[in-house]
Amino acid sequence: MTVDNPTTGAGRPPGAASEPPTGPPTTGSTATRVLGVITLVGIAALVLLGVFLTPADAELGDTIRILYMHVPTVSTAYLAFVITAIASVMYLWKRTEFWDLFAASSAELGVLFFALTILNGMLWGKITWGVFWRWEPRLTTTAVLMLTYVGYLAVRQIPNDTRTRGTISAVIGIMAVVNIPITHKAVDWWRGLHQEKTIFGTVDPDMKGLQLFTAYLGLTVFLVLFAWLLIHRFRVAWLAERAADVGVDAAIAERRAERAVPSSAGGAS
Amino acid sequence: MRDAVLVMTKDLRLEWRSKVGIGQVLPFSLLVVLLFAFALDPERGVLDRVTSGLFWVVVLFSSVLMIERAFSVEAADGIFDALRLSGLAPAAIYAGKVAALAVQLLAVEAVLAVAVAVFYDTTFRTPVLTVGVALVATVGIAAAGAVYGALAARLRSGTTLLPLLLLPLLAPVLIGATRGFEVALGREAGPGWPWVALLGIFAVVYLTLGALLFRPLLEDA
Amino acid sequence: MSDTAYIATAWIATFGSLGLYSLWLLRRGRKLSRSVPPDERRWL
Amino acid sequence: MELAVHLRDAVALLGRFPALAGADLDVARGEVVLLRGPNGAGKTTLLRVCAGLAAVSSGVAEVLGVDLVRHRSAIRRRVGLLGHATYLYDDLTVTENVDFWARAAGAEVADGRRALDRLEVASRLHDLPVHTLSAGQRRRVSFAAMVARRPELWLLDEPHAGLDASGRDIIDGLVREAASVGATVLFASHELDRADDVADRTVEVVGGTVVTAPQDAPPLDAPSPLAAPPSEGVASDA
Repeated sequence: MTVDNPTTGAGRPPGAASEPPTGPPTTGSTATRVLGVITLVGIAALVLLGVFLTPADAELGDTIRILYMHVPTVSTAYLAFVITAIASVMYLWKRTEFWDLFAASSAELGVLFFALTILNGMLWGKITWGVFWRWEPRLTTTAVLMLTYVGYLAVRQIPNDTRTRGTISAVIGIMAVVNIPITHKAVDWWRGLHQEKTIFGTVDPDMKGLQLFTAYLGLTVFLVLFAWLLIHRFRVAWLAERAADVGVDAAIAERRAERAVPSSAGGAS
Repeated sequence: MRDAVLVMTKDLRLEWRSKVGIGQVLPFSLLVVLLFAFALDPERGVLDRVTSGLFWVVVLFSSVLMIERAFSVEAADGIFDALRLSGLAPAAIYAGKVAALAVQLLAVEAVLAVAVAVFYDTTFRTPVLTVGVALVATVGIAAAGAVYGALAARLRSGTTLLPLLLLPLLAPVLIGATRGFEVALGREAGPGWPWVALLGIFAVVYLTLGALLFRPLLEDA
Repeated sequence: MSDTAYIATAWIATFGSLGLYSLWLLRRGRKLSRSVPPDERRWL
Repeated sequence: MELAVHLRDAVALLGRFPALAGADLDVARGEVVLLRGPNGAGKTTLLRVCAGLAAVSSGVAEVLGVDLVRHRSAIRRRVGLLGHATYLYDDLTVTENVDFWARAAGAEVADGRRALDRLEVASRLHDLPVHTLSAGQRRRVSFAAMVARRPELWLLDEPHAGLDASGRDIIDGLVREAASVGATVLFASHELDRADDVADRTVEVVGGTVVTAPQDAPPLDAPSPLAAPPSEGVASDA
C-alpha cells in the first residue's frame, strides 16, 4: 500500500502531467473485482445455506436464520469503528490525508452496518418477543453507539478546511470508540445481569455441523464484503478530494496572475 | 499545574462576572424540574419513582448549556489564537477548563438536589453515596464535555452539534448516576458502589484521553 | 406477518440496502473519476 | 545575518482558496518590515503563517529557525500577533485580562502593568470590564497584553487602525524600541506616510505573493470592484 507523500495539506506540486486521461474510468481495479466476485459467491452460498438448507435451531427455531446474517453485521460494524479509531490515531500522528479519508470511509460503513444491525435486531425481536423494540442490552447499546458516530458523520459534512475537519474527526473517532466497552458494561448492568434470551449469543459452541459452518461462512463473507466496500468508499473519498483540488492549481495560477497586474484587478476579497 | 489553576480561576472569575451559570443555567434547570412535575402529575406517585433519572437528565442538559458557554467565550474575539500563542500547555488549559466546569456543575447540582428534595419530597438516605455518585459523574461529564466543547466551539453550527455529539457519549454516565442515586434514595437494594466504580472508570478514561487529545485540537483544529 | 415473512424481510432489507449502497458508490466513483486528471487516481 | 523569517514559494490554503500562492520573503533579526498591499492580497495570512497559526501546504517556511511545515506550534510561544480581534475576555477587567495573558506566558504580573502604563491606558479604566472600553482603548490593552509577553517576533496587522495620534506615536516608539533590542517586527498597514518612517524596508504583497517593491513605490490607487474568488464561498482575508 503506497503511503501518501509527507506533505500535510491537500496542495501538491503544481504542473501535474496533463496528458489525456488514460487512467481507469472507475474506482474499480483487479483487486476489487476479485473481492467483488468472492463476495457475491459468498452471499449466494450464505443465503442458500442460512435460509434454506440448514435445519431450524433446537432452541432458537427459525429465528437462527436471521442470526446467520445478524451476527456478522454487528461484528463488521464494530470492526469498522475499531479501524476508524486506529486510522484516527494514525492521522493525528502522521497528518496525511490518507489516514483521514480512511477513517471517514470506515466510519460511514460502520454506521451503515449499525443501522442494519438495529433493523435485523428489531425484526428478530418481533418474532421472539412479539414486539419490535425491547430495552434489551444489545439493541440499546447499538442504538446509543450509532448516535455517537452519526455525530462523527455530521461533523464531516460541515464545510471546513481539510486539516481542521481531519483533526476534529480524528478526536471524535477516538472518543467514541473508547465509549463502546463502557456503554456495553453500563447497559449490561442496567438491564441486570440475568441473561435473558439475547440475540447476540456468540456463535454458541453447541451449534454443530452445517449450522456452525454457516455461522463462520457468514462472518467471512461479511468481512470480504466490508473490505470491498471500504476500498471503494476510500477511493470515492480520495477522488472527491482530488476533484476539489483541481480548482486549487487554477486558483494559484490565477492568484499569481494578479501579481502581474497589481494596480488593476486588485486582490479578490 | 500552575497553568491549570490559572485557567480555572480565570474561568470561575469569568463566570462570577457574567453570572451566566447562576443567572441562566441554574434557573433553567429548576424550570425543567417544574416542567416535569407538570408533565407527570405529582398525585399519581409517578414522580418519586423517576426522581433520580429526572435529576440527571436535567443535569445533562444544564451541562450542555454550560459547556457551550464555557467554550464560546474562548472562541470569541480571536482568543483561541491567543491561547495557541500563549505558551500554556494544552493539557493545562484542558485541566483548568474541566475543573472550572466541574465546580460550576456541582453548584448547580447542589441547588437542584435541594429543589428536588423539596418539590418531590425525596430523602437522600445515604448522603455519602449521593455525594460520591454526584462527584464522580460530574467529573466524567466535565472531562468528556470539555473535549467536545472545544471542538464544537469553532465549528459554524457548533451549538446544535454539541448535544448530538456529547449526550450519546454520556449515556453510561446517565445510567450509572441514575442507578447510583436510586440506591442512595433507598429505592433499590444492592450495593451502590459498582455504579460509582463505573462512573469512576468513565471519568478517569476521559480525563486522560482529553488531556492527550487537547494538544492536536488546540494545535490546528 | 408470519415468522418466515420477517426472516425474508430481514435478508432482503439487509442485502438490498447493501446492494443499493454499493451501486451508489460505484456510480459516484465513475462520475468523480471523469473529473480528475489520470495521475491523480491512487489505488491501494 | 541570521534570518528571523525565511519563506520560499510558500503556499497557504484557506479551505481551497490559495491565500498565499507562493510567497518569498526574507526578514533579518531586528529588522522592521512594512507589508503593503491591497485588501485580500494575503497580508493577514502571511502574518498568521509566520505566527504558526496558518498551515503551509507547500514550499519552504522557517521562522526563528523553526521549520513551519513540520511542527509550526513550536514557535508560537516566541511570537506576538496583533490582529483585528482584541484577544481579550469581554467580561473580565483590563487588569485581569493583562494579568492572565502575562502569567500564561510565564511573565510577571508587573510586566503586564508596566506594559499598560507604557500604552498610557488611563488607570481609571483598569478595573472596568473590557466590553465597556472603546475600540481604541481595547486595542491598547491587547497591545499591552502582547508586549508583556516579550515576543521575539512581532506580527502586527494594521496596528494603527482605530488609534488616535498619541496612540500611534506610542506604538511606533514601542516598535523602534523592540527592534533596537533585537526583536523583529513585521507589520501590515495602510497608513503609508506614518509607517514608512518606522519601517526599515517596505515589501509589497499582491495576489498572495510578495513583490519586493522599491523603497519609494508609487502609492496604489483604489482597487476596482473585486472578482469573486474561485473557491466555494470561502471569503479570503483582508
